[in-house]
Amino acid sequence: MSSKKKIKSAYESMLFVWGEPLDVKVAAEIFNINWKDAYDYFKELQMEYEQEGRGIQIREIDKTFQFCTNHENSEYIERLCTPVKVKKLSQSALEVLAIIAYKQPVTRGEIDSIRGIKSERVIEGLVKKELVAEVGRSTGIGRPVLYGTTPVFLKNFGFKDLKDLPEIDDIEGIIHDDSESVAPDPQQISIDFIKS
Amino acid sequence: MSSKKKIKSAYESMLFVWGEPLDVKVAAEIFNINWKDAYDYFKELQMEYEQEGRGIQIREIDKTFQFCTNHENSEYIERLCTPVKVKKLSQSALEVLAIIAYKQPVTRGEIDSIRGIKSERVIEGLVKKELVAEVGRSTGIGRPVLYGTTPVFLKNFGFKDLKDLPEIDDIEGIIHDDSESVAPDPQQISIDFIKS
Amino acid sequence: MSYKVKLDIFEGPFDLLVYLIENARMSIYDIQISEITDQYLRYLQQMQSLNINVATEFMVLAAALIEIKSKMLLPRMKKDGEEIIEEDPRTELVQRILEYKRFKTAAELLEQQEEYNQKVFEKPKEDLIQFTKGTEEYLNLDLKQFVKTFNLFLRKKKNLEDMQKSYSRVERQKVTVESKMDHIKGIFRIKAKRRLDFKELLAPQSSKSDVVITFISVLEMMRQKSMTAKQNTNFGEITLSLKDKDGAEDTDIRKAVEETSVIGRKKNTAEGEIVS
Repeated sequence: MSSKKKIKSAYESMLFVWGEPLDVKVAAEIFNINWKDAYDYFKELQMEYEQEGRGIQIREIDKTFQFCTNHENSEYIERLCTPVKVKKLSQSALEVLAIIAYKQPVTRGEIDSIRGIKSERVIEGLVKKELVAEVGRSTGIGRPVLYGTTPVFLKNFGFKDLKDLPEIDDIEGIIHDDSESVAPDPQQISIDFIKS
Repeated sequence: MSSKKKIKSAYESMLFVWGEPLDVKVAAEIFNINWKDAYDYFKELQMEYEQEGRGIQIREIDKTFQFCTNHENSEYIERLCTPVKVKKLSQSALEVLAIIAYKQPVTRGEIDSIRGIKSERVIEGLVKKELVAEVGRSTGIGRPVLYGTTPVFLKNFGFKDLKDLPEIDDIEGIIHDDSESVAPDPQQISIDFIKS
Repeated sequence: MSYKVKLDIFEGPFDLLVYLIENARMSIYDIQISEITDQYLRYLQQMQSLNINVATEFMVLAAALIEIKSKMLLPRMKKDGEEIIEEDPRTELVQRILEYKRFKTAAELLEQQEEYNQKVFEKPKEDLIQFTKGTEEYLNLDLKQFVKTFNLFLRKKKNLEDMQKSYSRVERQKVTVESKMDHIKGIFRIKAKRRLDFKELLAPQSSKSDVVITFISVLEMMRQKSMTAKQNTNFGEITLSLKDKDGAEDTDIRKAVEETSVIGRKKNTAEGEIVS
């Protein structure tokens, strides 16, 4: 067996026993190969499983890889057993999560302002679920906490990384940066009611 | 995807989630196929994994099937699992190790005197871990054992030799043992007494 | 109206507003403010009549809508040089609604993705004990940790030694004031003068503590009346004169020095002195 094939086989074994997402760096160190090579091997494996329509698939989450089942088979798996499912998120939680995911890093004030309603409790819930986390502090007044999404978010939603987020038409064009905002025209009505 | 291929893919998913040996009869019932067909599908899968030298294999145990790792990879899985048992040195062990490293060769008495506490057991622990070793005997009274660091110590920190030890300011001024402490200059007067 | 059934499911004022606009099949870019404001207010009233606590945020948007509505009634032409610009009071509202809708869409996409991903299962970690060799230990030595620990130790040790040093100085203090006084007398003798400036008592590069102890010794000698001092101006030079009688009354001085030393020491020592 070629060295490459051997390593790939070993990676399959490791993914299997490990169960959880396996860090490419850790996997690379075990064979003393460089990170990029290890990453490529995982990608090759991923493609093989996908092309063959295997019941097991490999998913990538933020430079880690994990075995999981083919989603097409969920019906049969559920006939066999009742897997534990993560409770679905509420509408408000999804809204806040979407704002954080697309606009991160973002402060609570910005989230409140977009939704037109206070989101403190919803954010707390998302932090508890480890879908979002504090990622720093803004340089603005009061140095408010900045929120961003976590690897758990990527995993639970099946995203490889943040670039994998579905595109929303011209989302960037609509969101105007605070720094760019011009002094308001006195004729224009402000509905910045959340700021209080 | 053909029906057969679909069933085989589902069986892979089921084996994966189930973990334990999966009864062929149960698997057959889920697709309403007869036992023999289900058994053949499992055997086909088993052969595919085996022929491709996959890291995951399927083993048969008395009309049940189960995923397991390829035994050829156990060495790598062990490597993956080994760092789980990482041990760290205690504060006192690090202290003694540092004194030995910077002051070697050094006797236990000197170490005790520098630390102001008996270090016998800590030294024994370091000897056991092969980080320090006896390197000779002092010419002093009782000819006490002299300790020094080992190649294992150098390797662990990634030092080429002892010259690689990070420089620490004023180290000589501080880690002298008390027997060497100089009598204070009688000409120099302190008025610290006011404080008391 | 169909929105009655949706009473408690609005996530916020924008959510409600967007619903009303879409329900009325209005273009977001051409909101019939008057109509929408009425519907919005009616909705809030219904909520209140059902004793549903209406969040203040809903009220704030209501106020904003009413304001826009009134502005719509005013002439909206503004002359800017030659050009006549038409201003639309709805502009900012539209922007806010559009932004909100983007994230609403994003939330829906996330929901679909969540649903899809719920069909994907992972397996738990295997029991790894079979792969771990019980006897093997991997020692993780971190150089940073090593240096940090050692530095901490060194600092602690240094502090301790400094403390011990100052403690032993307290013990020696009695000797030093005394020897300093002898030293001062010696200087007078060597220079063969009755008067000396204070600075003449000091070595060329005296430490601060030496200056202070010399000064204390001078004060002590003055107290014993073996010396007088004169200073003409504030912070000016101090001129010292040594009196004749000293030397003959050496024992007297010694006794006085012992008394002085009591000042700087613990009280119980002082009591000991009194007893003796």
